[in-house]
Amino acid sequence: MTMRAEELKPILEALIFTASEPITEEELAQILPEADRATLAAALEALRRDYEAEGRGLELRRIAGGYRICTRPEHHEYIRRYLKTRPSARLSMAALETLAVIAYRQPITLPEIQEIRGVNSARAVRTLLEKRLIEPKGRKPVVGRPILYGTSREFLIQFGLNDLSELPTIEDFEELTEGASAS
Amino acid sequence: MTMRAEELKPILEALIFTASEPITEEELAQILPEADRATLAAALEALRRDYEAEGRGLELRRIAGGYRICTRPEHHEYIRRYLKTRPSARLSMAALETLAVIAYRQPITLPEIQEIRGVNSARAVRTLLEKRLIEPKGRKPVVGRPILYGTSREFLIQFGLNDLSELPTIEDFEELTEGASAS
Amino acid sequence: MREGEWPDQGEEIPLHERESERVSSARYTVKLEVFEGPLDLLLHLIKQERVSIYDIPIARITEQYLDYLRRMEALDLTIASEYLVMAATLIYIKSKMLLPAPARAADEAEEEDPRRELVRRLLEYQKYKAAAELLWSRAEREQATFTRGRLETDEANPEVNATVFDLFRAFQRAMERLKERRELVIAREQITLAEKIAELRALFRERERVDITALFETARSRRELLILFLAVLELVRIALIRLVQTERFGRILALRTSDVDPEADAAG
Repeated sequence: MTMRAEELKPILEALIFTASEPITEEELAQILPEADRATLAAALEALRRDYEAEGRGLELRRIAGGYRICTRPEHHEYIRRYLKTRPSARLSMAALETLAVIAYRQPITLPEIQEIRGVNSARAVRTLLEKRLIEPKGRKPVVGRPILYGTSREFLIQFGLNDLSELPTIEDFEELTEGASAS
Repeated sequence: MTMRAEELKPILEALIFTASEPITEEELAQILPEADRATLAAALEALRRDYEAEGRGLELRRIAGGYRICTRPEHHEYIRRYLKTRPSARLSMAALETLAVIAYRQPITLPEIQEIRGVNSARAVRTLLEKRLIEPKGRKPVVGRPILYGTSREFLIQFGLNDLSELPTIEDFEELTEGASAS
Repeated sequence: MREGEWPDQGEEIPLHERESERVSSARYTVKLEVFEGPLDLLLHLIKQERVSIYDIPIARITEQYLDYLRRMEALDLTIASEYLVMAATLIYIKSKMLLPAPARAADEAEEEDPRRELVRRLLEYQKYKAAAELLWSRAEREQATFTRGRLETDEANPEVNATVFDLFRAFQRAMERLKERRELVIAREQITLAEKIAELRALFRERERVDITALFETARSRRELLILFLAVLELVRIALIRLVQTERFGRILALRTSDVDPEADAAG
């Protein structure tokens, strides 16, 4: 019982699409023992022709002896634009943690943030300032007069809060950890 | 200088493919100021039809208000063979019930959820929060100002919904269960 | 349910955890179906008995409900308090239905069915249970679809899409780390004077002379150096040791003054 090329083609497309690395004909043959090699080669060839058709944004490329679905070089500029416009609520874990410390302990200085996090946080603070999630709130009247940071209006919008009092507190989630008896 | 739908279509395909999450028409419009909205919509529609063609291994879906390219469910077995993954841990019935209550009654507090389910739901809520399926949506202006929960964008993504209106109404379930319980 | 509504007579519910006479659940082969709470259990019993949810034979259902709890108990399973509250509610409804309705004026005849609130809750719960099943089947389908493999552009941006809860968790994690660090510091700093003195006593029980300069060089922090210094002074004060300097600006030696450390003796 072997598979026909027409049945095989969509499966090959799905497999190549989900693979994070170029997938070779060898590998495809191993995954699909129900297909004979000649049919597999024919199905791959048919798939390649589909992707070569006019007006496609993707191509099926042979890379390092395997197959991979990629965008076409001519759309590079648009891809770059996309990468730039990603929503600013997306933060690295370091930035998220820094933002959390600022949100819950504002107004707070950089040395104080670093004291809590135990790591240098200058870059994370800069990122958050760039994303306008935090803003300077004056200076602390101590030696060196360090800048105090707090969250911005943009922060409230991004996290869907009306005001800071809506931030969850330890008490809010205490019942969630304690009341774990039956759920 | 505006773009024609035929020029736009491959660019949209490349962008939707590149985006790591469903990308909305708004986002696409922002990336492509040279296209007018009507043409953009037409191009998206044309692209969707392309993906519906016979013999494709991929589909273009509307999820969480955006577009996303996915494999088709009928090929899952082959993909699992390649990825060597098993379906990820399923949500417990307790978590699913809690999620259903939240999805239909949002925004809703933990005590209200427990009132409907008749059982402590703290752990289920915590599981759902950790899986990002629900999120805090402010506080209820009653004594203790309890946190209100609602479903998240991740919920739509993980359950393959474009928006909440795609779910049947809760009254639909009433009719469904009435027939069963009267027997 | 209000305090006054609890039944003060009738069935005794033998549901409390028994500390003695524990039965090993391994001895039982009976497998109990698991329910998502008392409402779920009740719906199951109603379905099993093929009775109408709108006209529950309360005595029969109550008996079965209690029977289930007894079996749970026999298996040594913890019975959540919600099950007990429901048991009490059922018994209350049952007792109320047994009482003859007091004679009333005609316009008051429509006495409320004691089961009404329970029926309402069951119907409400049932809808969400059905909705949960729908979500389950949707999740099943979604588990069968896959998104593209990783691209280079993903690698460049290992970012999270954060919610308020993530923010809270991040803060909690930072605070937990801070607490751990502080405990570590305290633990380290709590090598206090008393401990240092004891340490030095032990040292002088073994050795008659110690190069204090070399000893000071072993201190890992200014604090430890200070504690060490104070400890040495203390031992000098109680005349356990005396300090000698062999030459000006030379090394300082600590010499044990007697062969016996009185405190070590006292301690046995």
